[in-house]
Amino acid sequence: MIPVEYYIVLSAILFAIGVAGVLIRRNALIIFMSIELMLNAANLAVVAFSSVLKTFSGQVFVFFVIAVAAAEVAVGLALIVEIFKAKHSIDVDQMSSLKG
Amino acid sequence: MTLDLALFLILALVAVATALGMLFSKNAVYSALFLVLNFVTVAVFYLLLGAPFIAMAQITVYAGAIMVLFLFVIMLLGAERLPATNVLPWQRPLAITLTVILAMESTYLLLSRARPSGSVLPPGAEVNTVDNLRAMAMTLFNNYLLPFEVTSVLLLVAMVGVIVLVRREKGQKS
Amino acid sequence: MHLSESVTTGYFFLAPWLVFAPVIGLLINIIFGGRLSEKAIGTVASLASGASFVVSVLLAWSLAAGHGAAVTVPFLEWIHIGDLELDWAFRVDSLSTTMMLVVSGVGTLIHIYAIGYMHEDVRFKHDPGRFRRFFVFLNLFIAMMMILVSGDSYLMLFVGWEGVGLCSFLLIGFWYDMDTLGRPSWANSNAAKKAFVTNRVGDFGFLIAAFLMFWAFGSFQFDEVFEAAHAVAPGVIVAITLFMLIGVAGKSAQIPLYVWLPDAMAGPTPVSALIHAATMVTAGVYLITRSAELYTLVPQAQYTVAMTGAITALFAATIAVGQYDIKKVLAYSTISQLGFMVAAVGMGAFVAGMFHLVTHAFFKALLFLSAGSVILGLERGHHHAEHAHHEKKPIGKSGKSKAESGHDEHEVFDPGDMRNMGGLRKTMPVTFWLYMIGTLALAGIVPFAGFWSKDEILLDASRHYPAVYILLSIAAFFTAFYMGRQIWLVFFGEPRHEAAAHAEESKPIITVPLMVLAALSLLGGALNLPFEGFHQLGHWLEYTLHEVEAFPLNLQVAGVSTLVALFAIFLSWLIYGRNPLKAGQPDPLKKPLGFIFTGMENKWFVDEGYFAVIINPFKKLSYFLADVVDWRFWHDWFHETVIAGTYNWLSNIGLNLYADQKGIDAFANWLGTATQSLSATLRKVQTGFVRSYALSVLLGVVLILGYLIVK
Amino acid sequence: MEFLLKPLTLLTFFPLLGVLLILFINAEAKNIIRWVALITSLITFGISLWVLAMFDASNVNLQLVARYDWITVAGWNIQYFLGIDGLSILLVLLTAFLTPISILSTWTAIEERVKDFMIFFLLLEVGMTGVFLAQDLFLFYIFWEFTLVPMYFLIGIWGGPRRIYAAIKFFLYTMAGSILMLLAILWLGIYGGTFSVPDLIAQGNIPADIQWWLFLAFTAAFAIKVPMWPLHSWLPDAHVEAPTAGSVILAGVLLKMGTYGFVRFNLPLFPEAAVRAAPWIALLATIGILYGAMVSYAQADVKKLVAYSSVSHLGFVMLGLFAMNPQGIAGGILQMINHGLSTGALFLLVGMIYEQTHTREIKVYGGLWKITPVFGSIMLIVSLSSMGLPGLNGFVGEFTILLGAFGSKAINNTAYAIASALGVIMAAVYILYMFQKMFLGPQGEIVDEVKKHGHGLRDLNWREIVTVVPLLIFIFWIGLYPKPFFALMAPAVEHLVGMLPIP
Amino acid sequence: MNLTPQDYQVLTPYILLTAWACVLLLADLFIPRERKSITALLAALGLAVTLGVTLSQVGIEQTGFFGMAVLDGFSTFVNALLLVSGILGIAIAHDYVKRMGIERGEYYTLLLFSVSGMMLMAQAADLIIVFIALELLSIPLYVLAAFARPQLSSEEAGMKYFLLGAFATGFVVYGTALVFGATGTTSLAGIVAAAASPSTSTLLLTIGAALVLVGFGFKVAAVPFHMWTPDVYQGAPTAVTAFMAAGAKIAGFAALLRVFATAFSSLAVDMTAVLWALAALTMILGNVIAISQTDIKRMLAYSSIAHAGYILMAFVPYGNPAVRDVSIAAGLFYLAAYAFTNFGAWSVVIALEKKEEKGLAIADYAGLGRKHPLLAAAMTVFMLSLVGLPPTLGLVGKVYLFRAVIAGGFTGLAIIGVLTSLISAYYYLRVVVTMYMKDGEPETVRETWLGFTTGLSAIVTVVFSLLPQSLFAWASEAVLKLF
Repeated sequence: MIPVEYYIVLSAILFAIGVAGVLIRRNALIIFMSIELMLNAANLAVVAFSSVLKTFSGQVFVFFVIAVAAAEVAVGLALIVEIFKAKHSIDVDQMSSLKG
Repeated sequence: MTLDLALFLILALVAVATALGMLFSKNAVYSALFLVLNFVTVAVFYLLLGAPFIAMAQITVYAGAIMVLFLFVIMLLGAERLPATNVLPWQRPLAITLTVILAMESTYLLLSRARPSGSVLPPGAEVNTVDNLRAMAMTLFNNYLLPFEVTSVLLLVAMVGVIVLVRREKGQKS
Repeated sequence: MHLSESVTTGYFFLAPWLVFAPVIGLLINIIFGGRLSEKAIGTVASLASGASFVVSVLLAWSLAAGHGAAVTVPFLEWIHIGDLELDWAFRVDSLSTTMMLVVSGVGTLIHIYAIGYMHEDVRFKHDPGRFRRFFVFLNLFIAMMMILVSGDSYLMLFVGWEGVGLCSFLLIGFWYDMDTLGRPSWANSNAAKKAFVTNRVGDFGFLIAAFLMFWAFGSFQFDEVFEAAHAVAPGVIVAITLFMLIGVAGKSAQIPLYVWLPDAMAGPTPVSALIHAATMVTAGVYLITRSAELYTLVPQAQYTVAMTGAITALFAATIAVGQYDIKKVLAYSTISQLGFMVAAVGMGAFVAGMFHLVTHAFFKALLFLSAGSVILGLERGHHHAEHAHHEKKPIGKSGKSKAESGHDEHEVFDPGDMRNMGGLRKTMPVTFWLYMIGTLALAGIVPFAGFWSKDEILLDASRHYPAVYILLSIAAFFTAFYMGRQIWLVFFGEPRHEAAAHAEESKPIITVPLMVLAALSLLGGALNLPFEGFHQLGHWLEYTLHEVEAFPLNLQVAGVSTLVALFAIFLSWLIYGRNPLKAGQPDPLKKPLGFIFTGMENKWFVDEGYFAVIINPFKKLSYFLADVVDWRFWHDWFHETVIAGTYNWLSNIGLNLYADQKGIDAFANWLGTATQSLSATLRKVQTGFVRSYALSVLLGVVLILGYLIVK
Repeated sequence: MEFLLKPLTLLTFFPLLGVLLILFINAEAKNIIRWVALITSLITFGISLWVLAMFDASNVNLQLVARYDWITVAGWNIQYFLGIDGLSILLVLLTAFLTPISILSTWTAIEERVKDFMIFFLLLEVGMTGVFLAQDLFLFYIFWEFTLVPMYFLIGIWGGPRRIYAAIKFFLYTMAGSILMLLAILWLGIYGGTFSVPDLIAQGNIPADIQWWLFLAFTAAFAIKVPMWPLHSWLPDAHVEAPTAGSVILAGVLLKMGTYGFVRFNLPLFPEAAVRAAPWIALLATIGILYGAMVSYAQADVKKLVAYSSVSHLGFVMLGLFAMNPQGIAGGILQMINHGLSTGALFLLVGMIYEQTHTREIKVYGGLWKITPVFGSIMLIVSLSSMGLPGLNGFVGEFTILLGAFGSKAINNTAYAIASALGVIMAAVYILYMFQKMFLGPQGEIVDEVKKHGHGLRDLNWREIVTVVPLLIFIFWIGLYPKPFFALMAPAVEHLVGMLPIP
Repeated sequence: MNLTPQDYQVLTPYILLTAWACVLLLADLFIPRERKSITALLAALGLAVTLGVTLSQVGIEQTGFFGMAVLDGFSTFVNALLLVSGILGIAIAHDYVKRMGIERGEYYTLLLFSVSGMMLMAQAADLIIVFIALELLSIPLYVLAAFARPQLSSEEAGMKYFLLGAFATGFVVYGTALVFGATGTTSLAGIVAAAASPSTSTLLLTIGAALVLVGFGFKVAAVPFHMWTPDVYQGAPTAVTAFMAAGAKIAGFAALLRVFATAFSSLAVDMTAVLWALAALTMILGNVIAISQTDIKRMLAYSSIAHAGYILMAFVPYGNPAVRDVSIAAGLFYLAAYAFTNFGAWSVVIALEKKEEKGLAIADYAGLGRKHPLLAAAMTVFMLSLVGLPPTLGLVGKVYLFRAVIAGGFTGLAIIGVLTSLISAYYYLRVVVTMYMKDGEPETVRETWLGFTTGLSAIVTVVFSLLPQSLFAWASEAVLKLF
């Protein structure tokens, strides 16, 4: 019997790694992947809780998160592609003309 | 140490390692592959936690569809690597510091203060039956009908959005 | 309203016309004066003033008929708020009617005189347009003076008090764009300003006295104040009377506020005669006499007043000795004589003070107007002399050079300077004799008016205040001396200047009023002869001032004073008469007296002292406050630098980035700069890098979680 | 409709009618616009006289009340509540009186954007009248803040070279004070359940310590507006840069909003706090009187001189108000009017000469009385009024104020009154300095300077005389026969004094 | 599956709008390129019809879809506001997109979808719905922000908005996960019930709530989650910015209010302090940075951040039942005031904007007062409203807000509020100064619908400030249904 804390801590660590990815990577795609990792970490926590609480609603939530993530990814990748067409780079640090 | 725990620890190690792999790979393709591995590991967790449907969804949607899409885009753009520039010298140390603080804070809060009680079900417990899967489906289409429908709209919107973003208008230069 | 029922009998209802007659006169002159001839203007003004005199006479007559019972004629409710009930009412009693008679009587004479005088004066000063203005101001003065003497409360008195101050300002500054010699200058306007401001200092004292009075007695009304005075702590009354003394010092030109009066001679001569000799400056004496019931309650205050007067009398008399300007001598003489009066009323010799006030009004007006006549005569003479030069001009080189020198003389010629005079006895005989009468009256020679009144003061002093007596006696000596000096310098010897040689006697319009005044100076003593049954003025004033002491003639005092005067005149003959002054020769006293004479000549350097001690520090302080404190410190430094600097400093601490202020926005250089530089610094955080934005989000999360941990 | 026909509503909003009319006039038809504005303001003045005719001075309560629920939902109890009483009637009349005069003064001075100018000016009148009539704190605040906007434009568009700076400074300063007042108003509204001033006064059980804070918050707004020393830093800028009409209204009415605020709100709403603050306010007022007078004296710019003299004059007003006896308060209110008339007239006159010479530097003038006798004489009268010569209006106000302050139990120290009386001397010093340097003495260099560019200096023309004469009439009237003015406010003032817990 | 008519009634506006949007998506295919005005008109019509329906729902209070959605006075008010924003958003965009050469039918469809997402957000009674609605409103906005592609700034704006939005979503999801872990449910009602039970871990719930707050804070642009705002507002097509500034803010605040005031009301002790700090920081930073802006779009963006701070103030006392209704009403009222002012201001910006991001510097407004007096007057009204001066809605709104804050006992915050308003006066006035007191030759376009937006906004801003009774009444009746 694994205490639920373990899962939660694991998810927290994964989440933190995801956050770190967003912050330290310049590649828009990797940033995007890191965000997916964050969502994934959250999902893990929900499923763990769901398992403890013996309810489906958590799993349903995770299901929606995955679906929404898919939608987001579609739009996100489209944006990245579009930007690459113009700038020939997906370095987010290159996208800093708007500032101040 | 029980078998459960050993399994958990190994998987956890793999999950963290793959996540870190994604984080630190220079090559975007490797990052994506690490992430796929990570997703799969998490899917195994889902199975362990008695959520086979979610585990399947995870593998098909996430690891399968989404990550393939990622890889596809990476290849398409040929943007595996970025030239090394360092316009934000303080970003990296600051980010790492803050992330570490975040991890420490949340660990501290979760383990010593919040202490979510209870243990997860052992693998193979009664939720993992077809009946339960059916029950879940019923929930999804009864109680969660609204979010379900809205999600469908959302997907439609995303589709429209993508088309808007990528479609080239007549007479428009790229 | 005391005794207002009496209004129904007699001519008391006319009281407001005291003020309104001259007001109507001035309004006529303001409105229609532009179309009237000079004569008509002068006539209107004189008639207005004369009407005032007629009213005064009628009031005095009614008062006498009613056995001197004071009458209050209510006129207008003025300020009613809370328990302050301030009305404009006329008080007709023997004291006020005395003043009214003097003011309007002398005033009317001077109006008439001024018609002639100003006719010439405006032509000498090349601005005939100001003729009308002069009479407007003069009428205004009569109106204000009437308000002063006829008011039934301290406040109305104060209104008139300030009003005459204004007239004094306007008339001193009548030739505001030049100096006394007619050159473009700030001198006259400076003199006017000086008079007004100095008077205001005195008014400040009066004002404080009025406040004390109101909160101690609950009223400004004379009767009510006097009634309540007995029940009030003497300390308060001392304060009231002493603050009032400041006012008196300002208006009646006593130490330390007398400095304005000599400068006031910048005004046309009728003004000097009317305002700065006969009437306005005596207002302080009137005020103390009016407040007799307060002063008699507090001997310490009385003593202070008496000493102030006595010291002023002596001090001013010494300065008069060293003056060269015919009017300046008279001005210091006036200060000195006012000192006599103030000393008298200070000692409680109110009748003596008032008596001297009246006689002084006569003879000092006479002297001033005669001096004016002299000045006109000299100006005429100068004009003639110049004219003669100009006619000679085409003749030859020497003529031309003379014309030039004449022209130069015109630049510096001062018709008031006694050093330019001499020998006028022959060219201006009428004026000479009139002047002699005035001089003898002022010097206190029997039987001229001045003798009787001055003697009464000295008599009083000799009985109660030996110190005052001695001071006044010495002052009397100086008085006789400087008047003697003046007579010798002006009328005897040989002319020291062409102008004096060509001087011309004045016209009757000028000399006739002088003759009236001369008669009054000669006979004025009859008002209050120190013989049993002849104390008319004393009895008259007794209606108002209760318990009037009347002393019989004291031959000892009278004898001493006469001898002193005669000796002084003799001395002046020795110095100035025996060997008349030659042109360009310094004053014979200069050598023997040395630095003392220098002091006299330079008015003991009091003006310079005031400049050094009060005026310059005030100016410097106010420039300091305005420029350094208010503008550079408060307006610029504090509001624009400190706040901005603080912001800069704060914004620099956190980010150690220099904020460029200039480029952002040029016009916002105020508080904006401060906030702006902070803003400009903060906006640099907005780097445009999406990752740093995410960092900010994370920072927020970390902080919130941190808060949850530590709270 | 009844609402619209209330006299006070009409009085307040009538100028809006003019604004509407002007909006539809072609901007090039400058004269028509001027006439419309002038007539509108004259009719407004007429309405104010009508209000005066209906006003019963012996009644200490609010009169001609227009009171309607305005916002009364969700715990709000805001009313459209206009009323007039002895404390405000004179100020209302002053506002209605000065507006046409100011408009007249712009006839030739403002040639640029006349349409906008008149619109802002009439809007300003609405705001000012509203401030004096509003009896609901919220309504009051709206009018109060609203006056900022048109004035800001008047300074900023038609002002002198540093107009933008001055306008912004004016705006920010005033707003800085008033926002704190807003919080205090809200506090009162929440805990009193109403914004109606009479109701709040009637309830009046605010704990002493809270009263103190509320008092300070209100004071912040009013003291800046007055402006009390040391918050006067915006005034010289605003006055110097504002166009003549703006200066007139600024000095004549806007500053009075601050002092009026003290009478209307600070004293009756927070009596304990006001009594407690009285010595401090008196101290600041006295410093302001002396400081303003001294600083005025050292000015080289005539408008600045007059501006600083306002600091001094309004110090008198504040001293009178916080003397908290009938003499002081009535004197203070009268002095508000006096200052409006005298300083208003001074600014008008300075504006008239400025229009010809385009300089405000005192030292270039001199001897003007000779060249422009009418102008000089009027200036003299106004100057004398400003320095408090008896027989003119200034004296009546200053005298009653000083008298009140001298015997004030609230201030309880005669030193303030005595020191302030020194200010009377100093007033003579700076006013005479100005008058002398501009009008007396030898001819100044500006005379020839102007001659070079045209006809030389001219005396006042008929329009200008018509502009200032009404002011002169009141200067004399109040000076010679102030009784009706006191009679208008005396009952209200005594009622107010009765409410104060003076030791 | 047994839904009752009541269920549908709860979501009628949403369903109607979504359906309309889907139909419009199809219909648009048949509308020729040069006649996209028809699409705009149809979209506006859809919004108007929905608005009608929404208004007919005033006073109804109901939950539906198994407690997933709720209809109450609050949601009706917010929906109406959102729909009006949508209509104005279309009005403002109609000519703009043409002028900028980015006219496409999808613009309007996406806008409709976004509005529908916003409405759903206001009606959400379950964190899942909140999450999905958040995405539904955001995704169209991401696309719209990048709508002016291939213009780089627009793409950059879209990208930044998207990346940061997704990042913030991550926090929302994680927060939701923790809330779920603490209470075992995602339904707001369930959370309320669970929070009352002693076995629930309050801390876990609090952390979850805090992370959810981060997400909302991002949407409403609260400091320090605000940094995307200026860049996105600047880069996005101005019409989109206008819509985004109003709509997203309204929706974000609506959800924030609903979630916090109901589900997390027991956490007020902790959350109040956090909200206090957020509000204070947001007001200060937003206003201070706005001062140094020279670009009107950025200036308005910071102004929008600052206003988020003001609205956040109303949320600070949310845990105090005595003032909750007042503060909610105040928040709603302010949102309404802000929405109108905002559209007005942006419409003026659009009137002056030229291709290739010209005409956007504040300096370009010089001389507007002389050349286009009406436009300048309208802009002045909006600026005054943003400062909070009479006679504008901004003042009434601010007064209402401050009142709520003071009544809640947060006088210190109110003081920060008024002081920052003072700072804000400075930069808003600068626009006025530039328009009236500097000389220039600004060029503007005269477009019917744009003018309509400007005029309507100006009139509403002024008139409703003088007669706010009805709006006040409505806002104060728009109470939340508490579970």
